Amino acid sequence: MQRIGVFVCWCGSNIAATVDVDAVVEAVKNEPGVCFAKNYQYMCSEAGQALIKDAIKEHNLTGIVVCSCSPRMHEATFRKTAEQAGLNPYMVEIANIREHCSWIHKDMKEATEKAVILARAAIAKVNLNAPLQAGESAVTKRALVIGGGIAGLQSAIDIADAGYPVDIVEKSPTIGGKMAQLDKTFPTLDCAACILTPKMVEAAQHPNITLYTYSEVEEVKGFVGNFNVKIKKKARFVDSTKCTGCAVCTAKCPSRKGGNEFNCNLDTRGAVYIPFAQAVPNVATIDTERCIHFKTGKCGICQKVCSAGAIDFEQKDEFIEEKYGAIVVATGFEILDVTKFDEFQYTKHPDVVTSLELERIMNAAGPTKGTLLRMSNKEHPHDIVFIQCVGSRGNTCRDKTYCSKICCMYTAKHAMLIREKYPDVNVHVFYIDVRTPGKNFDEFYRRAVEQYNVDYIKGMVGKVWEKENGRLAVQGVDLISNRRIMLETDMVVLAAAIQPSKGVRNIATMLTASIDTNDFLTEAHPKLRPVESPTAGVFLSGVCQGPKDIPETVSQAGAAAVKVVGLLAKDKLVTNPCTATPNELMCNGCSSCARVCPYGAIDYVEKEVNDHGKREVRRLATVNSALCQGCGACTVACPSGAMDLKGFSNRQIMAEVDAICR
Amino acid sequence: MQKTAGLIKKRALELLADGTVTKVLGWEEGDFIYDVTPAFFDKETIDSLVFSSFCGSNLSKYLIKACKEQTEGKILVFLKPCDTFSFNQLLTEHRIDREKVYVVGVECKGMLDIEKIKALGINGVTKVIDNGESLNIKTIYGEKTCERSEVLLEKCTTCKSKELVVFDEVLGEKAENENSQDRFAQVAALEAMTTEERYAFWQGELSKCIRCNACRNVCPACSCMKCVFDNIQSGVASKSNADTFEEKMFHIIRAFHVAGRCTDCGECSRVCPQGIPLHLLNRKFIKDINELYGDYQAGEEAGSRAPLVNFTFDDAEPSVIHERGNS
Amino acid sequence: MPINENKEWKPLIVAFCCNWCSYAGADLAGTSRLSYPAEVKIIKVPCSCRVNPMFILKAFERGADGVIMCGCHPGDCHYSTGNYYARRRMTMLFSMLDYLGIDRQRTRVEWVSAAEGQKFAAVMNDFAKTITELGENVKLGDLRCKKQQD
Amino acid sequence: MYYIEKAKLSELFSKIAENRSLYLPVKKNGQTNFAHWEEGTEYCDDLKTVKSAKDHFFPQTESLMHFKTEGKKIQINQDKIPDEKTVLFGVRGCDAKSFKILDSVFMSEPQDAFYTARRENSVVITTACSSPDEACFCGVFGVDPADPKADSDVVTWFAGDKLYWEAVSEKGEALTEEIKDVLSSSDEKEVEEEKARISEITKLLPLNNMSLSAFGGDKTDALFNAPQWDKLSEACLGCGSCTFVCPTCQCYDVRDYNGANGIQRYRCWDSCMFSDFTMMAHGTNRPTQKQRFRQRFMHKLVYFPANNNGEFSCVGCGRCVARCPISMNIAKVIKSFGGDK
Repeated sequence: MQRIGVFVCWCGSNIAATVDVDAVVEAVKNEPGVCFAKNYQYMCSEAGQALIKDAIKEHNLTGIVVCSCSPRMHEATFRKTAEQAGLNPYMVEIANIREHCSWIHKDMKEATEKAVILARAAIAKVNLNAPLQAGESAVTKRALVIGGGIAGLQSAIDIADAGYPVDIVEKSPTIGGKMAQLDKTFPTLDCAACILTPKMVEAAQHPNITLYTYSEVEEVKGFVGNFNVKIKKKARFVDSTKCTGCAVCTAKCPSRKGGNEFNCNLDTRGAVYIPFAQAVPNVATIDTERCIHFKTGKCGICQKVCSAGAIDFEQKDEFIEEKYGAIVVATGFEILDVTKFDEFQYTKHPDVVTSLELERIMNAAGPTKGTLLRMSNKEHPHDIVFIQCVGSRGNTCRDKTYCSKICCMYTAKHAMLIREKYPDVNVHVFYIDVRTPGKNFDEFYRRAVEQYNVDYIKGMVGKVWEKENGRLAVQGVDLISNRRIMLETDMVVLAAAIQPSKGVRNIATMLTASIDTNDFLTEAHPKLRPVESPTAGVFLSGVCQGPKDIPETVSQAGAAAVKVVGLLAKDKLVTNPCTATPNELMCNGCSSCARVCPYGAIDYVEKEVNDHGKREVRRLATVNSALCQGCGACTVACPSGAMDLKGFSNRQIMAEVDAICR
Repeated sequence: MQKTAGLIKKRALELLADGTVTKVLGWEEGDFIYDVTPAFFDKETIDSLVFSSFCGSNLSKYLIKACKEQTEGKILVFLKPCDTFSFNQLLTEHRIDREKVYVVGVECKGMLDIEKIKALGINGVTKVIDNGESLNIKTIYGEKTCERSEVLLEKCTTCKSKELVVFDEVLGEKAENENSQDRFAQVAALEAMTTEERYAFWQGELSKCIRCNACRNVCPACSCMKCVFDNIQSGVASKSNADTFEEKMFHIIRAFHVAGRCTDCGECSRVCPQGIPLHLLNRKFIKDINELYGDYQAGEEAGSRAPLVNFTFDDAEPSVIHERGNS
Repeated sequence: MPINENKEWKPLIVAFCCNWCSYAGADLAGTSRLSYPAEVKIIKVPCSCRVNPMFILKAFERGADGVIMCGCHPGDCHYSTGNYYARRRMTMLFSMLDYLGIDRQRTRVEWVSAAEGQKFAAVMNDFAKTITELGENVKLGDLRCKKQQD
Repeated sequence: MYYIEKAKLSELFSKIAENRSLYLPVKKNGQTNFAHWEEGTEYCDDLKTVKSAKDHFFPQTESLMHFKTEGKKIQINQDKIPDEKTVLFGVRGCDAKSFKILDSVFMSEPQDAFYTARRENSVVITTACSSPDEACFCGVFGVDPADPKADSDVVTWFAGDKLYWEAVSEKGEALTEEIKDVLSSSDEKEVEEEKARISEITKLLPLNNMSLSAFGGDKTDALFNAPQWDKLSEACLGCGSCTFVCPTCQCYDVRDYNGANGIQRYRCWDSCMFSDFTMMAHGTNRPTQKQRFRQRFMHKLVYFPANNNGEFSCVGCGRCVARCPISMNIAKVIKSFGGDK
């Protein structure tokens, strides 16, 4: 029989205002096993914890129940408290009488009754708890960064600087990510390439960093400290050790019809290509879908012109398997497909562009060599209309519900740059709200309005159509003057929402990291653990976690790196003691459990057992407790109930059911 | 039938004699023709090995224990087509050792049910002669006849297959599976009822349960070292049903535990002393699995992955239960 | 429990919630002060795949009027595949209960993420309403667990 | 000797049911079993009920007492001893004999209050077994299916279009007195003819001539280690169907059920064939199915007679022969020890 102490927290008035804490104490005193019960204002406070420790010692408690806030909040706190008083930390159960009771019920009688029942369930469970010992596992001192944009690069460089080897896996032929496509950055207006390319080079040359570009993560197994990752290095059909990046092949390639992704398909590139001049690695890649050789077996011009003999049509995908202790996800974002927003004529009129396309148009390496031109006739525009929140902050199925965060600032940047360079161009911005929280952000925006006379119109655009003169008509509302307005313009720029990269879902599944309904990766805690995923050993960097600008991305990348370094600095990790464990005498050896185990933690051995004096060799399941994460899938797959989960055993859960249904 | 019986005995003798097998698992004759008992035979006892239209019992489960005890040589087992599915399923679950068993598949045209004969009012049965189409029945009250098709075991009226899915050799003449009725017709009929009608039906049937555990103990899928219902630690252990809930609990959990593993051998219904149509529980799961997750026949292929230890990303949501049905 | 004259009958509802999504969703409902009936009592399990059909039947045995299981959305399972197995298991179990003539509305599965406090409260309100309308569960419970009338 | 026309049976039943609860064979869901008679219930003349009549005195489960906790105090409430006045109609001779065997278990000291009360409150009306089955062997245990006077209060015969009625005990006389209005007096001619007919049939029963010479209270040493048990038990599934349909099996388990109303202590049938029978902390004392199988038959044919003046604990009703999933039964056991000689 356990000796159980029950500690009821008032949480100030958070609990005590709705739950009669005295009544709860009285009610639980007669529960089986309970030999001490007390309430206190703040159990999590030093004094509250001291109260628990004293009670444990004084009453020789073997288990405690704390009726308080969610276990997600303070379970760890009270486990530590118990441990300090000499009690096994797994002899602690929390009855969640705040989030699940006092905060959602108003009637005191009702809430008190429920609190008593929740306490009873926790008591029933703790009656069956057994001390658990956490195991240990080694840490592989190597990190993997998925994504080679600014987020991934910064995390990798910081980890590498701390002395740990890092591998970056980037799916495209070069690192650099979206930032490489940007022209200038707000609010300082410095050139994106100027600040990014040194980082790219630094990563490439860092002795602790290995780049796997044009590569993808194929498979992730294992767990924190011990991930086994399979990386696919896609065939470039160019030997990167020989290629000098001279770009002769890319110039001579006769297949030139396909769009150039780097320039948002506003111009074209060859089938063999280097995405942009500063690409790292500066190595050509053959796009087999466009290459004449791959389609017809003929051509081969690139092979002929390559003096380094780097072209290799026979190259195969290569697979690399590597062990990592930690993984940083920095998969970034992409622009929302705006074809669904056809009231803005995006698919019909070339002068309707997204902001990223405008970024390329304004860039010296872009399709117009940096001159602002209408894409329809390559003429100088006189009026430009910006439409904000396209696909952001909406509530229809084509919209994202969230604010993409960066659009207000980059639109101000675009407007300002255009007015600076081409003072003759009139710039109008249709906005819902202008959001500028950030250092020097509001000043930047006000400069656009006040100094550059950008016409900000509060209101949304209803539709855009092409006029007979080839210009565009924009119909919108000005909510301030409360009138409909009609503008004639040469270009329309859509501030399209940003969304997580498509591949993130697949990566999240492989990593068993959770994603939210918008496919952003979920952090372990929105406030207190913002760069960790709930899956131990997986960290988040950049926009894959939520919209953010470059400085925020870089700081999060650094934070993620610190977390990784903190993890890799450990020699041993404490493993979750709530693992599955088979009862040898009951195991049938049927393999059902192994089939549902997501971690491959279950193996079979032929072992002699002594079944009440009868000795025989049986096929038995064994659980590798370092691999087991304690999901419990096996426990239900097992018909005999031989497989049980420590800390959440069949009996414990059924005892809770019994206690609740009483 | 007579001919097959002769072949079986001859073959058993040959295989024992040439050392292919060291013992034989078959059926032993009883006092009446219908009361054959599963038994192991050796050279000395093989004389009492029989095969008749009353050899409905599925011998595969006996191999679990027999394989454990078999140290040298093989065990000869006679399996009817439906029994071979159970054998495969046991192989899948590593309960038996293929290397230790010599499977002689026996073709089958459906086994007979003495209960059905008696239900026709034919009492005092001492002998049944199977003429292939009709039966000559000797009783202490005189001679009677009946059609073979009238008195097939329930499981044989809805035979799932006449294919032997695993064997080392085959004896007898292959039968056609032509008269078999739709295996899921009874389940569908129940599904078509209203909730209240279904409740009344099952309440009536399950309340007959005396918890003798014959269904469980005969079931080749119910081969746990220790059943949850016998395990006082499991929280659901029970003996005789003290409440109608316990009947339901036992039968639901039993059906759930064998879901996706049950080969539909029909033994549960055959052995139930209370005549509860237990196969209709298992078949409901089989029907659901086929409809929701694609056709799957447990035991058809050794090593296949059972539907409940499998999934696809776009499986039906549990709310599908709310969406279908008529009431 | 028969309707007591001076006390309105209230159902007993057991909710099994996975630790990572639905329990956190319930926490969020609490943090957001979104109320749902006190009849709903939550039992935390590591993952929806930990929910054994025996637990659900046990709850009914003990007099629960409705049982709901909540887990991460398919694809979001913390253990990557747990809820896929849970989905098949619960579909099968609920189908069997329906087949035995137990009102199918007494059992439910909902996927609630950690961000869906609102959904959690809405689901519980709706489920409690459904169960209240259905009334006491007399078909699947052990009579010995019925509270005696005094 | 009295009689009543078969056509007027329901009059007899309602007369009996005036003051007592009447139980008789009724066909439901395709099976005949003893059931409570109410106006409109159809009597089934198939006397071979699936379950035996013992259920009436020794039900499958039975609540014994309740415990309730109040704070840290415990309150114990004894369950009420049954006081229903009952009549069992249509009991076969073999089943009637089983009551005597159960009596020697439950009504010897310490007396079982529940069983004794039910037994004392009931009147047993046997019916001569007009169509014995091939699996019947009650003769082996001294039961006369044609005239089962020995263990009943009233014996009845169906003959021609009449039911003949003869009280053979004080209880039977008293019941006859109560319901005499619906009965008419008769001679015994038709009954004698029926008895003779039944006796002729019993001679044809293939199992009815088995010899029990190998068994008896003094045969433990001779039989316990006999090699036959291996073969006999090898196919046994370890289910309890034989025990649960057996009219003389009387083992039960006592269990506690922790429900909302406190704890119920109840007893339920148990079977020595079950692997968890008499399970103890260290395990079970009969770990193999052979041991369990041997126990059941040794008990019926050796241990029970040893303690009960040579009375065997089997009545030859044939239910186990009909119900065993693998057709292993007491008849085969008796024969394998030379009983067919």
